[in-house]
Amino acid sequence: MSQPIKLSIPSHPKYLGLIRKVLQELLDTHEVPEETARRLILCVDEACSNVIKHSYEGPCEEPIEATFFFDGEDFKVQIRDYGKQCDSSEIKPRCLDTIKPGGLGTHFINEIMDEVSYCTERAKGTLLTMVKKLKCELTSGQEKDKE
Amino acid sequence: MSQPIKLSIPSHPKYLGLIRKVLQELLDTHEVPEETARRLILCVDEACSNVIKHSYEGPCEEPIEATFFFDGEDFKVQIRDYGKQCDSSEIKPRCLDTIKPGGLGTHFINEIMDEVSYCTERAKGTLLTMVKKLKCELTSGQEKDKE
Amino acid sequence: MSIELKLEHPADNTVTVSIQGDIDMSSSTKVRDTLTPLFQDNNKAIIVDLSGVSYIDSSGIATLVEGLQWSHSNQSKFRLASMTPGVKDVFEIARLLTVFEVFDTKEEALAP
Amino acid sequence: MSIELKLEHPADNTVTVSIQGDIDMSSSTKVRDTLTPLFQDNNKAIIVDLSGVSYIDSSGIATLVEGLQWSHSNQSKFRLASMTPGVKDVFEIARLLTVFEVFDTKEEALAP
Ligand SMILES: Nc1ncnc2c1ncn2[C@@H]1O[C@H](COP(=O)(O)OP(=O)(O)O)[C@@H](O)[C@H]1O
Ligand SMILES: Nc1ncnc2c1ncn2[C@@H]1O[C@H](COP(=O)(O)OP(=O)(O)O)[C@@H](O)[C@H]1O
Repeated sequence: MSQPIKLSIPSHPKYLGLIRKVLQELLDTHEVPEETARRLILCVDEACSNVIKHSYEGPCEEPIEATFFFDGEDFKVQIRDYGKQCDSSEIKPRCLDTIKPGGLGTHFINEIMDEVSYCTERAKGTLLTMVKKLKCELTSGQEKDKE
Repeated sequence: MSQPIKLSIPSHPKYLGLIRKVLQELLDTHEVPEETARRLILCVDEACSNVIKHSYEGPCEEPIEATFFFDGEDFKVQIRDYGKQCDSSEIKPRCLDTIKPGGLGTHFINEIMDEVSYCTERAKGTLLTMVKKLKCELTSGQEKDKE
Repeated sequence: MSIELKLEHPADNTVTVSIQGDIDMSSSTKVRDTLTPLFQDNNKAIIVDLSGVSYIDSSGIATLVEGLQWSHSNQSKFRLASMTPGVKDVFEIARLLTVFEVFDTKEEALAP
Repeated sequence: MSIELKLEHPADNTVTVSIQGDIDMSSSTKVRDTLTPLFQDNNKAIIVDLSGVSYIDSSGIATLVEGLQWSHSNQSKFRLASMTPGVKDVFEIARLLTVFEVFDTKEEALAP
């Protein structure tokens, strides 16, 4: 596994664009197909937004640390915060049958990522680990090219 | 002083574009004038290139850590490596009177930055600290706007 | 990175809102602050032109869902026009593409 | 992020090299690999069109200085055309703007 890329930003929405740019650039470097890249960026943005909203309960100067790994055919991203902990079973989408604002972020993450786990076994904060298997994505991208 | 932005990349030229993008985005967020931003990006790119070439003696998997601080009217950037140390007096531009390839990176850094210091007082590697006073730059940018 | 919103009144009680930029947690408040006053007027149709939006997250979707709710409770139209592929994909994953009235162009969305 | 180079032969013994992309440590090798073979031919003029380059670092400058050295030792021309403001600024800080033959357009650089 190669050395990860790490980015640490203060917990503030104004840095979400920065983290999306970094990830876009990184996924480009690794030739991840455009649609997959867009979806992975959405998940990381949503996870960071949730840290700002729920772990730190609003914008502040505390750090959000994102670490991106390319491990063979897996893309792994970890989001670490030092804010309020909660029971990870509480972090889940609402029922989508009623159309109302909110509650979509975790739904996006669960739909798009292959593995999602929240770990609070530490003094402070939460470590979210999300894994996407790129193999099928990369192959389907190549298939499309052939058409 | 606000919480810094940190980016860690493997010591490889293919990630220089990523670090430039991050810094561009960050300087945009802080409304640093375009020309100043370009020059600061050049310094960080040159400093990282020197780490790859001289500290790690070629591309490898070791990390380069860049930390960006906005401290009032100062922009400070620190570049940390864990490679070969050298006497910081050896890190200097050559005489520019003869026109020949190479030896320009440290010249750019010294011309553009207001403070430059290399610190090797640690078990491994070097910490480069560069400071740019933005006050005059920001003011001259505003002056230009008024014209 | 900053977002821009432009309002136009192509017909009586009809307003188009053209958005330029990414809609995320940092900018969705601005979208809401533009849309909400329109919900209180005598507007009969609001058309949101998304051609300039290449990125939207759940906070942006939430803001547009408020428009949908307004249209349902006021017998008015809240229509989305010119979604980019990235935005359309997010609506699809949210299972909202068939819930909104979505049009390929602003012109089509303006037809009664 | 990848760099592209295009060669053209607008006249005998004259070649233009148009570069598209950032010239940094990761791409300057490719620029050198394109330029070096041109130094060994019977070329009398090499014009480098930099209109597509918004960023150049010291490794890129070093590569262009090699062209300058070739032109001096071979009584040939090595000219730079259409620098963007960012690239011009780097040449200025390097005190090389007056050392190179620099032209506003490729056409002017092609004039004998
Ligand atoms: N990082 C987090 N820390 C604590 N709770 C969280 C976190 N992320 C999500 N949650 C919980 O999961 C719920 C669903 O999150 P989400 O689907 O993103 O919707 P929303 O944030 O709009 O409520 C949130 O309301 C919150 O209770
Ligand atoms: N990070 C570094 N570690 C060790 N030595 C360095 C470092 N950066 C620069 N140097 C030394 O300073 C010299 C001048 O650097 P520079 O002006 O960037 O030109 P170049 O890298 O092209 O030689 C280098 O040749 C090298 O000896």
